[in-house]
Amino acid sequence: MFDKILIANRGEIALRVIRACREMGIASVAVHSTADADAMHVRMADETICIGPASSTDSYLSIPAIISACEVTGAEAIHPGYGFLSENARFVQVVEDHGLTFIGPRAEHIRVMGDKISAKETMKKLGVPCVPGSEGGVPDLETAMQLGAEMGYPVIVKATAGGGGRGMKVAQSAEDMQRAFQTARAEAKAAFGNDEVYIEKYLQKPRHIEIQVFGDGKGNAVHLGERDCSLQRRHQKVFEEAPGPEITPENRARIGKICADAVAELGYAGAGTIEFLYEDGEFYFIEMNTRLQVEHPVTEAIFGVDLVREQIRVAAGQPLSFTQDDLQILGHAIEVRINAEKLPNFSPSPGQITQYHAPGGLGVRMDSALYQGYKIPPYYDSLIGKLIVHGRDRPEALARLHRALGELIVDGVDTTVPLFHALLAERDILTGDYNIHWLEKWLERTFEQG
Amino acid sequence: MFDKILIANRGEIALRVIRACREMGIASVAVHSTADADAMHVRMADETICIGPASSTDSYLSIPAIISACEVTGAEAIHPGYGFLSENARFVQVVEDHGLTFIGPRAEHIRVMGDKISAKETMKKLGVPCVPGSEGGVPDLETAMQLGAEMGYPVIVKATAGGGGRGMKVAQSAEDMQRAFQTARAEAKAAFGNDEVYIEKYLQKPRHIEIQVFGDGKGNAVHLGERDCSLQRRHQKVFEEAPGPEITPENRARIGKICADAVAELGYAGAGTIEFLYEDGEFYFIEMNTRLQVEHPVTEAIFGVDLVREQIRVAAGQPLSFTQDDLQILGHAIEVRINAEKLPNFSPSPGQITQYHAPGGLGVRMDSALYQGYKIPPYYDSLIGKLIVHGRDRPEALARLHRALGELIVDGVDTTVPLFHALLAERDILTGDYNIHWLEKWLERTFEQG
Amino acid sequence: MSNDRHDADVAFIKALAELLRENDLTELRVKRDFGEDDSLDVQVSRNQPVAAPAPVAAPAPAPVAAAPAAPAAASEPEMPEDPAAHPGAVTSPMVGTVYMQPEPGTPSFIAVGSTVSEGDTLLIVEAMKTMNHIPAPRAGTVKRILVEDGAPVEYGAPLVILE
Amino acid sequence: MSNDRHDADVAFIKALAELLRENDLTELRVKRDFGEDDSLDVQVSRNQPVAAPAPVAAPAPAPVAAAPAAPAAASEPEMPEDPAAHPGAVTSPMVGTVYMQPEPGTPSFIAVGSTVSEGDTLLIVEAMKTMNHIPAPRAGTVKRILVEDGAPVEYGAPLVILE
Repeated sequence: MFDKILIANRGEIALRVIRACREMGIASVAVHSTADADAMHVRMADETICIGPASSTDSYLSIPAIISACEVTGAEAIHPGYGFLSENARFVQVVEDHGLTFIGPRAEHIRVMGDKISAKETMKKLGVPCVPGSEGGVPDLETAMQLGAEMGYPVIVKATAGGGGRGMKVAQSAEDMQRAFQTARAEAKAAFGNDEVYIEKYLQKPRHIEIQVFGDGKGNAVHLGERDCSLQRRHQKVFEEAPGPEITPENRARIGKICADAVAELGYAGAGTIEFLYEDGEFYFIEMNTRLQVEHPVTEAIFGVDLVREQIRVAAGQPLSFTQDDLQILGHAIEVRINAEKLPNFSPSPGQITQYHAPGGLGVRMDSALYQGYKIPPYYDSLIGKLIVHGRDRPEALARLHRALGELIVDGVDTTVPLFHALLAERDILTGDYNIHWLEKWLERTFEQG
Repeated sequence: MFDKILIANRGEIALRVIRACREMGIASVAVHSTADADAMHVRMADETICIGPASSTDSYLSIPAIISACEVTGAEAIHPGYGFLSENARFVQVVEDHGLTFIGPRAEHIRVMGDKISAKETMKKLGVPCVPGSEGGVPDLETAMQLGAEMGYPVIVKATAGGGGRGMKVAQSAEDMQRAFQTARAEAKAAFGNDEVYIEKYLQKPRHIEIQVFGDGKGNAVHLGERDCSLQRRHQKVFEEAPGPEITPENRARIGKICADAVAELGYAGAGTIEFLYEDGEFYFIEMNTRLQVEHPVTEAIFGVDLVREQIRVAAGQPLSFTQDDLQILGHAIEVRINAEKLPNFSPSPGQITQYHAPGGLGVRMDSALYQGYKIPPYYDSLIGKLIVHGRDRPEALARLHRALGELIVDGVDTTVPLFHALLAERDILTGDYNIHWLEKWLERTFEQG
Repeated sequence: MSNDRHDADVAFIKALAELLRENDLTELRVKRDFGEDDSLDVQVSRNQPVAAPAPVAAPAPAPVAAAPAAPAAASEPEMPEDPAAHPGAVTSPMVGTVYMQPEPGTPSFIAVGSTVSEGDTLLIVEAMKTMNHIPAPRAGTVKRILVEDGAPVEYGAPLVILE
Repeated sequence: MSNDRHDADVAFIKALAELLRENDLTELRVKRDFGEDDSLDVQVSRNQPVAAPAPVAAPAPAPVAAAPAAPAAASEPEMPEDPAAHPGAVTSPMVGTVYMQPEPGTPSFIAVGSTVSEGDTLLIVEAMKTMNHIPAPRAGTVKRILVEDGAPVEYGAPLVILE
């Protein structure tokens, strides 16, 4: 096992890793920019080192600075957290070239999954379901009808040369196909001078469902069920839960096994997340994140495991500390992301925290780098805390979330807390009846009228 | 279900109850003394009412003040917390006479268990194991030998008229009995003018093991395993864990069933704790606490249930929300009591909290009524917080405790935190090899030499 | 002369510092001109409302307002004067319900302007079905009545101001 | 006369200093003009020691001292002067290891008292196996060398004072 780990990150995720290190008896090194000299991760680490100016390009994103910090402090391994250098294959290569260990997958897996096309091809080969499509141009209506029948309606006809919605038509049924196909072609011809179109399955109200996987790098892998992260604003997740309100045990077992098998086959090492669109019991691959996710605590809550500890174990060449059979879901967990942002526009709200009081009690976890008096610098992400609640079932978790949000005090800056108070008054949230479009529509409705 | 509950308590346990109320959608009324006007439970409740001066006799212990506070606020039920009026049978009677509901057992059960002799008699009748003894004077050596053989050595021979250690002799074995019996008699004669002696099983290094029980008041009951609370200083618990390091699943199932059956037979309602001395696989009844215990969160952690919610359900006439089969132990939990006390004498240390920062992250629960700037009044208990950690196993829980203690910041007053840092460096604590005498001896050793 | 001035200044600042400490203030700003207009400009701050984590009261799972949570601190409207601090205040010795008359339908014990002797009943506080007569602690005139018939009162709540 | 004033001022400042200590203040600001208008401007602050949650560094499960955790705040010994703030300080543009000589066994680039021209190498900071020559930003004399050969330096750490 490592004696010393350097954390190439800041904020709550740096704290998260320091906590795991401390519980494992591993010394931690916090790197920081000049703007973060007073940050909580700097206060909490065993060693700290300033690696550059406020700009993250020259500090948290600077590969030479981080490698050099490792050399200077004698750290043997680097935990990248999420964001910053966590999915940078070149960084992983440099880390390895310097005889250090990257706590995460191998560079090749990051590279393959970092490219949408190679990721999709790889997953398809591994048996992971993708959005069905024509794989190239569809020459005539007859082929189009045949494809429609195969993949099931609705389908979308898109211009191969297209973009921006033009030359894009939805066929709701076989009867509708002729109109859609011909209109799309005509529009494509007019807009792009090329009437070639292709066809894909059209998802109307999909959910964002992601499967947490873990590989040991030696051909073994498990899955830790799903998270439903459909509540997004501009592709930013704000509210995540596990298990997913609409996922049945059968669907979980089926897609989970597919994902775990794929990851095992790849020889993947460490934590990964395979993201899907989900509709009507079917999963459609979007992308794979080859790192720890912001929302990993909901998975930790329902399985009672420490994913960061597991990442470190695997990176050190140890086996996973659990088998698939050990992983039984217990209860329900929800995470909300507390951002220093001002509603309704979610504009960043940096500044000094004049008062901070974390919620406590049963089933409440607060991951935050805040403290009373801390000044949130304007240079980085606006995420200032994650409130995670765990209950025996979804209603209990919701009630606990409501209770804990009421206890939380973050004064001095605007936060997204009022958003969650408001969401908890929404019937769709209470019943779990939402999809990836829900939040945007709700925000529009709520703030346009207000 | 109740619409409004009054909490006849203060500090962290008042917060605990307010949290459960809030999660159940029940309004909470905090009562407080003039000294507690700024207390956290007052800030957190939906309604507050000042019921008397600083002295708890005239406030938190004043039955008329509390009943009157109920009448004035329209609260329908009273949660007593622990301490104060929680085991006062007369209070329960007055509450019921006023048409209010006491969230706890019936007055008769509190009365029976409040008296050591009636408690022991009742438990014996219900099949709960007590310390074996001669039940009165032992006339001669022959009877003594017979009793010794029955209950197993060592046994203790005690003067019936005795006290203070005189006329008290331990027989380690049958061979030793003659000496012990005769010496005890002679000493008893000389000291008290009465040579009658009785014999009891002698426990050398017992553990304090307590079984959490829950009755629905209608003849059904379950047990929630044990807590090991052997680490005590002057009969005050300081460190509690569940499950007990020495308790086997078989022993747990056996004593648990005995306790649940006893409580069911009594028709007991709500939470209760049956306390035992434990040695060599055997349990010996000490007393029953007819209320929620300070250390209930360790049980909540390993079973994933909310005991206060359950108390409220049962008081409202609802059934228990779990069956015995639902109650499966998951992992290991430890609680340490953070007191405002100065080591090594544990002298009370009231004063203002200049800085407070609760530990966070996975598996950490902080139940505390502290906040930055709060002034701990000198009138009440010195317990200012409970840090509870939960891990997959005991080593993980210990590592987490260590980590969380390092994160906790309570400045401005002395606390017992350094005690726990020191305990975590002790081999016996890490292996779980301790008994009810361990802490006192360790404190003597550590602070005498220092 | 300047010595006098210094001593006076020191005394003045000392008083301010004590004020600061005693009142948990974090800032006190005084601007004073000893000119012809002899002006004084005082600013008293309590920037760090340290003693006031006031969580949002939120009985779940009732609907929650979309509006931001009520500001935690500085929310208590400061009363222009605290009647309980009035030297003539008679406060409630118990929590209970106030009755102004001996029986429903009968006249009140007192009215504003009434003259009372020591020991005269001012009003009744009912607690646990017991009618507790609250006597005047001394003779005087009822200046203000601070509670209404049937109102609940806390321990220590001001009932009447007697002068 | 100005002597009197001076003595008085000293007494005044001494009194303020005592006030500061006795009342746990952190700031006291006095502005006074002894002109015709003789104005006074006082500011007294008492910052809560807000910005210092310094958790106990505690690598588990190593033995822990029985002694109370190190005081969280006010623990950093204040340097009499901060070399980084010195106007002549040359700071490290990167994190790395300092070497004073071009090669092991050769003389150091500089010594205290050396005169350097702009662009002369002062020392080397090694980062990622790369030897980065740190040039003098301007001509001057080396007043102090703040790092030792082989020592690790952070970004922004003062290396040399050049005057």
